[in-house]
Amino acid sequence: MKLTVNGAPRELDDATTLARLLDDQPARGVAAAVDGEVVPRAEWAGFRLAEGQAVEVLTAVQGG
Amino acid sequence: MKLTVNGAPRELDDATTLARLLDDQPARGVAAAVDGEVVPRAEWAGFRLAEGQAVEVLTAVQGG
Amino acid sequence: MKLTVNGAPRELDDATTLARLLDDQPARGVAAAVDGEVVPRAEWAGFRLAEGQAVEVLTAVQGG
Amino acid sequence: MKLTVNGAPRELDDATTLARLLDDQPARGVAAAVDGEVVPRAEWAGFRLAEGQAVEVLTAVQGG
Amino acid sequence: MSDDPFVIAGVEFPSRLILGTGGAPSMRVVDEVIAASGTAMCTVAMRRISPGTSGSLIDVLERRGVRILPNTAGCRTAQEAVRTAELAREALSTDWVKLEVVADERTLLPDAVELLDAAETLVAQGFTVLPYTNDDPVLARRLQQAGCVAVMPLGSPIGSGLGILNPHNIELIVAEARVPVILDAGIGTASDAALAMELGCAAVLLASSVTRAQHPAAMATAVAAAVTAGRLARLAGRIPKRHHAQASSPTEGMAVL
Amino acid sequence: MSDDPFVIAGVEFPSRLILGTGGAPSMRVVDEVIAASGTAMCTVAMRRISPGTSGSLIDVLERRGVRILPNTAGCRTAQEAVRTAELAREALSTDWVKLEVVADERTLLPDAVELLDAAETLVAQGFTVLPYTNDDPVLARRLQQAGCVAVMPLGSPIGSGLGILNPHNIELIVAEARVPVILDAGIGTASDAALAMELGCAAVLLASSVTRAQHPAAMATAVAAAVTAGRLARLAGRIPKRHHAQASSPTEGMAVL
Amino acid sequence: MSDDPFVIAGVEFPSRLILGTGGAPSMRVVDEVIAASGTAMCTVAMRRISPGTSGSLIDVLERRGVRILPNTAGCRTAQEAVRTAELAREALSTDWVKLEVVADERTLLPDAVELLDAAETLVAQGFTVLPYTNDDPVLARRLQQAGCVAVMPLGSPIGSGLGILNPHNIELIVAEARVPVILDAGIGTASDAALAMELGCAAVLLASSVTRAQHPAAMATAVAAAVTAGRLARLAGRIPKRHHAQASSPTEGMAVL
Amino acid sequence: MSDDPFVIAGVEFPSRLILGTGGAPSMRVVDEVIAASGTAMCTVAMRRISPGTSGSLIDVLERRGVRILPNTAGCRTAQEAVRTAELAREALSTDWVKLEVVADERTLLPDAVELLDAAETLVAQGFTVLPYTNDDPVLARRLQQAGCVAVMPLGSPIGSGLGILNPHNIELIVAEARVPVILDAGIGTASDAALAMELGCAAVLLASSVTRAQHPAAMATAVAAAVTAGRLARLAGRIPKRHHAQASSPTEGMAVL
Repeated sequence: MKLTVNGAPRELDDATTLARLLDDQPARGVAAAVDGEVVPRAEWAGFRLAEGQAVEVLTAVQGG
Repeated sequence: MKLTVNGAPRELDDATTLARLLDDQPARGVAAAVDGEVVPRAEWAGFRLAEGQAVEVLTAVQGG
Repeated sequence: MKLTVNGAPRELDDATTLARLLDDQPARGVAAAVDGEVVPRAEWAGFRLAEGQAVEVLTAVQGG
Repeated sequence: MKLTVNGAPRELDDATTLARLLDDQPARGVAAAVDGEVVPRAEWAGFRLAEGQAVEVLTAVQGG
Repeated sequence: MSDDPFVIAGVEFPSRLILGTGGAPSMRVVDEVIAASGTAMCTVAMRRISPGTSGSLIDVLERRGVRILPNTAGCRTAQEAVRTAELAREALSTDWVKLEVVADERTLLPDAVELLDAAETLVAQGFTVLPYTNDDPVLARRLQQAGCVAVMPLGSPIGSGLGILNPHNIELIVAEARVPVILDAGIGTASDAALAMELGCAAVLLASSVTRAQHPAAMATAVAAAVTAGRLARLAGRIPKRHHAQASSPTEGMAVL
Repeated sequence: MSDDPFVIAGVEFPSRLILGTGGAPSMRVVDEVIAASGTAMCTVAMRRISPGTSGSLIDVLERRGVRILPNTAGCRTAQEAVRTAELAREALSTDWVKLEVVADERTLLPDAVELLDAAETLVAQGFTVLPYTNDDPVLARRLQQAGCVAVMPLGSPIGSGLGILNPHNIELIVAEARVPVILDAGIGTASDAALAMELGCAAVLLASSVTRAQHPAAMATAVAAAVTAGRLARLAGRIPKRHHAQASSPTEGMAVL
Repeated sequence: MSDDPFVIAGVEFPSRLILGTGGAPSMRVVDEVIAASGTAMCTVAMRRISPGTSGSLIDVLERRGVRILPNTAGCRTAQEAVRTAELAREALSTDWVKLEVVADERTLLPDAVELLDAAETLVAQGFTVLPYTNDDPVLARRLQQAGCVAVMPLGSPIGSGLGILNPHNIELIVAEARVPVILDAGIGTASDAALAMELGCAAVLLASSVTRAQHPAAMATAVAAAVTAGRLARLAGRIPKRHHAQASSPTEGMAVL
Repeated sequence: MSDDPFVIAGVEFPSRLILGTGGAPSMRVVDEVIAASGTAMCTVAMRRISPGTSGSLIDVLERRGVRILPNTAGCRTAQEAVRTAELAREALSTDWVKLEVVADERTLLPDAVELLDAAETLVAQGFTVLPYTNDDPVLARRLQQAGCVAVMPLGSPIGSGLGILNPHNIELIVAEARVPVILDAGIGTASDAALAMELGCAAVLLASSVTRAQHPAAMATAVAAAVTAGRLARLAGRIPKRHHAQASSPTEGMAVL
């Protein structure tokens, strides 16, 4: 299925979970939203992504 | 019937019209509102006041 | 004889008068000094210049 | 003899020395002038005051 | 330079000074300052009519041929301001309004939220809205987007005479404005009015600095001249500021004396 | 208000703006700015005559009927300044002189010691001395004691356009002056000129701000209006500055809407 | 004087300087300026994670033991800001947020309407909100009424280094504030930070003035000392401003020399 | 940064704050402010000794190990100042002197002519002269040429607390100074002291702002911190002032929310 991750198109196996998509992310300092809604880390494992969704994965960077 | 005119209580005959109440007002530079709603001068004659209404009669004064 | 006029060397006949030196100057708005001393216009005719003197001839120009 | 000390008239025995006049002064932080001239402390003992002289005795005080 | 019309909502005004009538000790002084200032538009407030109230103010303004601009001074909410504007329109037969929605009596500063709300409502009702605002460039932008025909930022609090406390903000407002920017409130004296125009304002609105001056008519003449001076200076293109000096007399041709 | 003569050394001037002719790109511009400014006195510098030098400057000034005030611009010592003044008196038949003795070409700031020395010498020789000075109230006082008929403190360095950097000093000078205080140097635009007058100066002397503006004649009109505005504002008695606001519309009589 | 705790929302901070980490050329510099400034709270921004992104920033902040204050920099609407705050809370396990809702990238000025909307929403969601606002006293008041635990008015535009353009507004905000007022944005150098504290601010938040200085660590030390100096000066009770001089040496006891 | 010695006439001082002892309500306060400020040099005045006069002031200064700098406060002529300096040298065994020659008691402004005259005389007599001067760059230059080891321009009148009225002049003085420039007089609070250092002054001399503050010791600590802050900020290289904003958070990497 096709999704958008941080603005870039991504091709993923159907029913990939958010945990799977983000398993290479650091254990902390990261948060994700799907179609604008925050998905708590605890729910990543059970959160199945669907065709056309937009995933945003953010972390803290230097800022004023 | 009892009304309030510019914040002061007034005792008026039943069914007094706005025109009657304001007949001593100058022909111009004055506007009136009943319970917050502006009543165009053209409608004063036909506008019957009712118990408890609040009439505000304004004019232009020096202002910054 | 050699003199300096407005900073430039000048060769003049001996005993040239200031009037002679300045005869091409406008009738007004001009003043002259010889070796720093002002020479009133009235005295130009009788003022004989001498070897080595420095003559300054000034006029009014735009100024703040 | 009559002198002025710090602006006030004083009656002193003739030929009083500056040292005598100032013997009650602290050993340090003080300087004196007679008629405007500073008299180094070393010279106080030998400095004979004369009729009409003005003696100024200064010290350090709080100042900006 | 010669042709420099001042236009608000399609109406051209011969003077870039708008005069508030408040604070004048008498109607005679109102009349004098209007004449001395050469203004073409004056503000008035709407208040409860009282037996004493003579219509003389309107008479004076009409005799002087100045446009009347009613304000909503004293209103604290959008609703009060809108209704006051409606009454003013009915009483004075004008849909122009100087919109004021202040937050409190001590600062008399505009309340951004209520002001914007009132502006949108009044524009929707067909009013020609000139809002008294603070010096926030963003609020000025939003008021224009709401359809206001001018923006009138303060220089400093009403009646304070503190002049223009933040020229930088006025410059930012002017830089992006698509409607006339009118400096409103805070002017204390002539140089403040001149500065406002030099910053690029299209006009100045003031009351207290003239009406409460020791000699109102003289000050009216003064600020009028200052507005003209500031506008001309803006158009004339001032010299740049230089850290060091630059001689205004020739440096060559010096005599040796 | 109507009667407010501006007098220097017994001579009354119809304008409180004194114009320097330096910096103007052409004699035509000199002519235009004199006309536009309405000035009654212009400064000129004394320089070596050159073949090219036409007498047209003096012609222009005389045609416009303005008084000519020669300066000693560029002089670094009292002696240079005194001799330059003597030559100016001989050339222009006037014993009035704008006395300038500057310390260097970068700042063009007055040298207090040489300036005072030159002033004393010139006054003793019968000159009518108008010294260009810094904004030191003490030097201004000494120049008056020396017999100068006016004191002309700078607002900021010549040609800098920085305006009046230290209004407090100008106020101190004005407060104790027994001769006219003329703000000389630093004016950049109209509001600066208005401020100078509001601080109590009797007049303003400027050159670069007008002659080097993008549109000299327009700026001349602007500063002239500003000088008038500032003078009138001074006489009109401005409102005091207040930390808080003061309503210009009545606080009573509000309708309940 | 000795006991002068700085408390936000019940949390006491040992330093009145809050440091933004933006603009630092390297993580090493971030580390150095935190150490040099002695700050106890630093802001961070939330951005899309990129392969390169190391978690080192958080590591540095945690090693230094400073509280992390995520901001919503770059957000233009209340919705964006609220969602960014939610993500920050999830990522950083903090419900504190420096709320920024700006109107455009050129001025980076707060949008009053969106800001207030976002503040109300976040407070309702249990966030501890510290809003970056303009210097409008009325908006500051509304933000407090909305439940913000501090108000953070700008001195001038972010990164401009123009200092505090309108001290009068900051004084008005401080005068009625019931929560800490933190001067945020515009600080250019140490004296600006000291002035902010003298005006009554409880703290100063700055980034560019330190991170973009030629020598960041030295400037961090400088502004930290300035904040301390300004706070102490505020508490010490400064002398009043006097128009005239007052001798600091005795006027009596002068010798006649 | 670490190595930034402050040296006057070959003598290095550990503090860039010079403290005047005038105005302190008691000797205990003098002692406290010296300790709190960390100053290494204090000024004293010379006055007629009176029976009451205890030597305690000198005792306090010596116990604190600060250098004593006698002044010639109150002197109106070069002769008075020279003789006062001679008496100070005799009484305090120092040839250092803070030279003050003021024109009057209301402004306490320096008299340029008498000051320069006195400076030349004292230098010729072997004194180490630190003149209190106005902010005229030309006079500052002449005082250096006369052999003064520092120049001490005022920020504003003594005891006025008006701060630095003309920063531009201080910058001009600093730009060409070959000796330390010490801001003397006018400091009202910490930010003024920081600004003086940022303008490039080598040190600050103040009295009233500390001794007459409501809490002298606290203000002494404050101004000392401000002097350090301002000096460090000067050396750290501040960011330039920008008309527009510059983001301190990344503009890229924004999420779409």
